[in-house]
Amino acid sequence: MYKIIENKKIARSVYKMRLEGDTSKITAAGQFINIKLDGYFLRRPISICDYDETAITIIYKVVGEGTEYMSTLTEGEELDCLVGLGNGYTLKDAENPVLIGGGVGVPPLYNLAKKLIEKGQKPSVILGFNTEDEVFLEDEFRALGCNTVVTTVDGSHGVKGFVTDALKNIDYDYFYTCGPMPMFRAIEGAATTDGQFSFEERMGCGFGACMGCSCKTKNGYKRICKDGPVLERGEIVW
Amino acid sequence: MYKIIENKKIARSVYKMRLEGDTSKITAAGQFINIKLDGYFLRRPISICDYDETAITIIYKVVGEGTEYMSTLTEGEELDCLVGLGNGYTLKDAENPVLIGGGVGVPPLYNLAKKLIEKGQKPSVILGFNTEDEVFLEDEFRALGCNTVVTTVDGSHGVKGFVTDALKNIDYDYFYTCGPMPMFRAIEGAATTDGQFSFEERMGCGFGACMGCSCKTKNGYKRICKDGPVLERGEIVW
Amino acid sequence: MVDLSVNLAGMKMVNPVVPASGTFGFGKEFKDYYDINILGSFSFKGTTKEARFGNPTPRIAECKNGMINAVGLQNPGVHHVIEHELPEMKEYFHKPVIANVSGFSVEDYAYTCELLDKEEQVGILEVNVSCPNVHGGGMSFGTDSKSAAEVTKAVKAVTTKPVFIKLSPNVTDIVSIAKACEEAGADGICLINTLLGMRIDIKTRKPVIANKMGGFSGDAVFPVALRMVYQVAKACNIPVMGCGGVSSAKDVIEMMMAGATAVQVGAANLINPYASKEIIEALPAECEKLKIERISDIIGVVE
Amino acid sequence: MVDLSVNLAGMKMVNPVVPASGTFGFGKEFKDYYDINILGSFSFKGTTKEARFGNPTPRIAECKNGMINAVGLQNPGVHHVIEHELPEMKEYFHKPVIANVSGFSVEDYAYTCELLDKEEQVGILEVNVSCPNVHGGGMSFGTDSKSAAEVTKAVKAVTTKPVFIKLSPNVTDIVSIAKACEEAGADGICLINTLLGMRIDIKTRKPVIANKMGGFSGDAVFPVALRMVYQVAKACNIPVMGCGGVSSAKDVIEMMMAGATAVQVGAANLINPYASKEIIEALPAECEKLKIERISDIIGVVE
Ligand SMILES: Cc1cc2nc3c(=O)[nH]c(=O)nc-3n(C[C@H](O)[C@H](O)[C@H](O)COP(=O)(O)OP(=O)(O)OC[C@H]3O[C@@H](n4cnc5c(N)ncnc54)[C@H](O)[C@@H]3O)c2cc1C
Ligand SMILES: Cc1cc2nc3c(=O)[nH]c(=O)nc-3n(C[C@H](O)[C@H](O)[C@H](O)COP(=O)(O)OP(=O)(O)OC[C@H]3O[C@@H](n4cnc5c(N)ncnc54)[C@H](O)[C@@H]3O)c2cc1C
Ligand SMILES: Cc1cc2nc3c(=O)[nH]c(=O)nc-3n(C[C@H](O)[C@H](O)[C@H](O)COP(=O)(O)O)c2cc1C
Ligand SMILES: Cc1cc2nc3c(=O)[nH]c(=O)nc-3n(C[C@H](O)[C@H](O)[C@H](O)COP(=O)(O)O)c2cc1C
Ligand code: FES
Ligand code: FES
Repeated sequence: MYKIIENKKIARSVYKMRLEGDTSKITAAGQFINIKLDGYFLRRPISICDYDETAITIIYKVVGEGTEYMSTLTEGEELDCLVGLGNGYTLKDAENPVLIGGGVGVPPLYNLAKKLIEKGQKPSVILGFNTEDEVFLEDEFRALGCNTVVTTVDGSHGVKGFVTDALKNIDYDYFYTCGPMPMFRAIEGAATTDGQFSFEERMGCGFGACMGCSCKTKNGYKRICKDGPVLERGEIVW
Repeated sequence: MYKIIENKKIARSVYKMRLEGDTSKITAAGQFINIKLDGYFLRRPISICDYDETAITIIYKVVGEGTEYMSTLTEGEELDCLVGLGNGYTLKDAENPVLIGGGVGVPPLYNLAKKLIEKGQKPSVILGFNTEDEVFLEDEFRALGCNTVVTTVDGSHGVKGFVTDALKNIDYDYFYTCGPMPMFRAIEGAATTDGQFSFEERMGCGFGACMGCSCKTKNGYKRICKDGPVLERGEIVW
Repeated sequence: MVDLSVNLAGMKMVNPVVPASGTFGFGKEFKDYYDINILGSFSFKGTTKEARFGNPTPRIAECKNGMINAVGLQNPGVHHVIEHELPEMKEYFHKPVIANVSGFSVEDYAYTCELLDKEEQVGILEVNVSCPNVHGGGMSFGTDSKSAAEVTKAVKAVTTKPVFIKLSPNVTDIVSIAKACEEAGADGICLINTLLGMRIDIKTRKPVIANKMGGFSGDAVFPVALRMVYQVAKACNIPVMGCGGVSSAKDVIEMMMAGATAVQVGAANLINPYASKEIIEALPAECEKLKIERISDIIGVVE
Repeated sequence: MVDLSVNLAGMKMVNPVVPASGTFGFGKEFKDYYDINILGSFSFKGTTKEARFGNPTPRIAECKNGMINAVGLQNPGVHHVIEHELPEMKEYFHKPVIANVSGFSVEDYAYTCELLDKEEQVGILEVNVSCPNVHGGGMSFGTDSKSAAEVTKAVKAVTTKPVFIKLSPNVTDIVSIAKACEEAGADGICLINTLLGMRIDIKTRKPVIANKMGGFSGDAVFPVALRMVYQVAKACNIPVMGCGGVSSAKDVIEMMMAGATAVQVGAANLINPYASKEIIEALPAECEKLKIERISDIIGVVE
């Protein structure tokens, strides 16, 4: 069981939750946890935004009943979570990788940025949102020392436009991304280097048992939950 | 919603719970409340043991999953209850009525005793249990000034034997009873006056809508939840 | 303002919410909780030619997110319904009501429907060919296309009001049965009735229900009901009344998107007497969130 | 000490708990959570003649107390299973396993079963004639007595191991289908597979599942499963493996009292990878409470 030590709103419909408990199963940035919620049958998969020896940070958006319920939980309550699921990002040797996040695809990039910096790399960060009140983690990425560009579709904050508009102006030799499919398609069209995409799919189990989340890749069938969520650019069938 | 203001063990597997909330719908002793429990579909019917303007007292025995769950609830938690269900006992003009309770059939007799005393009657009380550690409410009935006899099957407390063994030695001109069917059959065999029996049946709704709890009486079909739970001796088909 | 009105085979309703037969009695018990005239309509307790006590008790068992009942069509008989229940109902319900009818032979159905058809309060006849709780009757009519069609024809021959046939989900091919009813002249289909289920008391090693098996309903059955509503609405050209596991405004919307013109609420009324009221009150806001201006626009929108 | 052992058509098991096909893969993902040798056995992912990707995603939808899946028999094909999965499984599972087989023609079934019959690790062949998620195949075999019997005969002709036929609950008369399989030589019946269900995303107005409908399972279906186990166990003289909505030791006991010799745990494994382990661990205490000394004593005790 994981104890909620923080659960607060950080942007429109977006909450940050910190969970105290065993983090020893986490092996890579970009992995996720799968949360059992009272009254809901399936678990909810949420990316690990950051973690240390004693706690995990997640950032989630209220989109349906389960996340709505999560937003009502208070400190001290406990959640049954499966932790350290999925492959996570593979850290590549690159000097100037760029991390591109869209909406609630942003969170897993935070721990990734930390890990890349630890390896001596200088990641740039592009965070894409629709509008100003949705923006989160901008300050945190800057605090890590990352060159951080925020884009909003309506121009209410940062660069007006899409992440790919910002990508044009950045020097990068590799990319890591997480976000919605339309953003992925735009990146696939625009990106000039290799990179990794982190996918979402409806999940039955989240740990590889049910084949609920399969997708076809150039390297055969993969389970998003176990062989993913991160796939290499080169293996993806668009 | 009713707020739990007390929930404590008072005998083996038996708990007393006090619920704060609207009691204006209660019109008679022997009525019951129907409690919605998280994670259980049907409500649990429990007799009203006592009530005042602001709170209801119930006494329940842990016999299955629902009551087990109830025993874990703590003060301050809220319960969704339908209150004031059933006909309850009809107060008859009698000088020396006897109230006969068996096990968790005892609770509704407590408020009944109070009401009879208010009317100037002198109720005697017989409480039947299996063994000493099951006994409850004995002191409370005595505190009302009732002549109170406790019977236990194994003789570990009070009179050894059944409620009907005690009934022989009591002068009464009417009876009210609540308890298990075998006790009812014994009383039906032994009692020398008119009286009222309070029945149990599995319920779908508890307020007369589903016909889940019907029984045949000499006055036609009755719903235990709405036309009962109390039936007059004369109308019961044994 | 969201327009919640629907037109069910000619019966105009202010909203699509209809308490299901057997879970609302004749409305009496609910009128103490709220003014039941806010309902689209309601379907009254299954009525038969003769009065019935029904099955022995216990008749009720609890399940995860649902319940089993084996009431077995307890009702005072059609004559008593016409002479007492309907006149009494007039006092507290001022809309056309849905008359739910059961029988043990084709003649039974025709007899009861013919009588109820004459009652001005009755807006729709709902012919239950699917009750799993009566031996040697009910059930079999709804599990076989031929007898379902036979009952439909017999009832249509003696009535002028819209006739909905209420089908059983305990079948291999719901579509062929619904189509057979449509071809036989049914004006609409109501589904689902209860799934046949069972529970055992592991302490006493006996079935919880005296009758051993009974009808399983409540939240748990929603996905099965939704699937059947979808299949039948796609296959037939007559309106469908959806039923099974509905307990929220969202469920009503989902059922309508699957193809239901009206939606019945059953077991939910039993565990919460305000259930139908709460659903009706929540509907406008749910519709607004989903940008639904007229609820009738969403009937069967799902491809 | 409670004796949990059962004998399933000759296969001796230390306890009656068997993870259900499709919810346990080939056991690999679970062995990281616990030593799966504590299981009675397990039924591996439905295997077909050729490899299959299955249906498009989304393949999963949530329901109240249950889920819908439309995986569509994704599997690497029987040859890959024999060449890779079974040898690998030998390393971490040291008991006879149950081989779950599907097909799209009688010949398919016979082909796949004949090959798996030769594998010493396989203790029982479980022939799935009931998968609702494959078009023009699977399902139809299990919804009709004749084809179910035909598949049974064809498989029995090419195998020596006990053959269990896994039936669909989406039928009018489960008993006649089970009996037809028994008469055709089946050594046991496994039931239930999933109920056909559906969910709609009311925001997008589309079915949640790409395939529209899918197989509904989990806690919610328990009363339907229990009823069918009871009916079939009473009507047939071959053992029944019960399945459907089992998620606790009490459920296992209830299913066995209804007539099951062994009990499968499906969706529960997916939401809690320790589910089968926790059930096995809870069984002795539950049995003691109920004064059950040998669990095999309670098989079918309910009249
Ligand atoms: C690997 C992975 C990582 C994720 N990380 C995050 C994150 O860090 N922050 C965040 O806000 N969201 C994240 N999501 C999406 C998140 O899982 C869904 O928003 C959430 O499950 C919605 O639940 P709900 O009950 O509110 O919605 P409902 O629509 O009521 O849920 C119904 C069912 O659909 C599933 N579902 C709905 N949307 C999605 C989705 N987009 N992906 C997968 N399943 C879905 C639910 O899990 C549930 O089973 C991630 C998804 C995946 C697969
Ligand atoms: C009018 C009435 C008044 C009652 N008053 C009291 C009381 O004051 N104190 C007390 O301890 N008990 C009382 N009971 C019995 C009480 O309702 C049951 O013990 C309780 O419902 C058991 O719930 P469970 O979940 O623990 O048991 P489970 O066996 O898990 O319950 C399963 C289902 O069976 C029903 N059920 C089980 N036993 C009974 C029963 N004896 N009567 C009716 N339904 C039952 C439950 O309500 C539930 O729907 C009363 C019953 C009725 C009908
Ligand atoms: C207690 C009870 C009694 C019922 N009696 C009838 C009946 O008389 N006639 C009928 O057509 N359906 C009857 N039903 C079935 C319901 O009308 C409805 O079809 C079914 O319960 C599914 O809906 P639900 O899941 O919302 O309960 C009864 C259901 C319950 C729970
Ligand atoms: C994701 C998933 C995949 C399944 N795949 C198969 C399969 O390949 N073969 C099969 O016979 N049954 C399959 N089933 C059905 C289960 O084995 C079981 O019969 C059904 O889920 C009912 O049990 P439950 O309620 O415990 O889940 C599958 C079920 C699920 C949930
Ligand atoms: S969700 Fe079960 S295998 Fe991926
Ligand atoms: S429990 Fe529903 S009528 Fe009595």
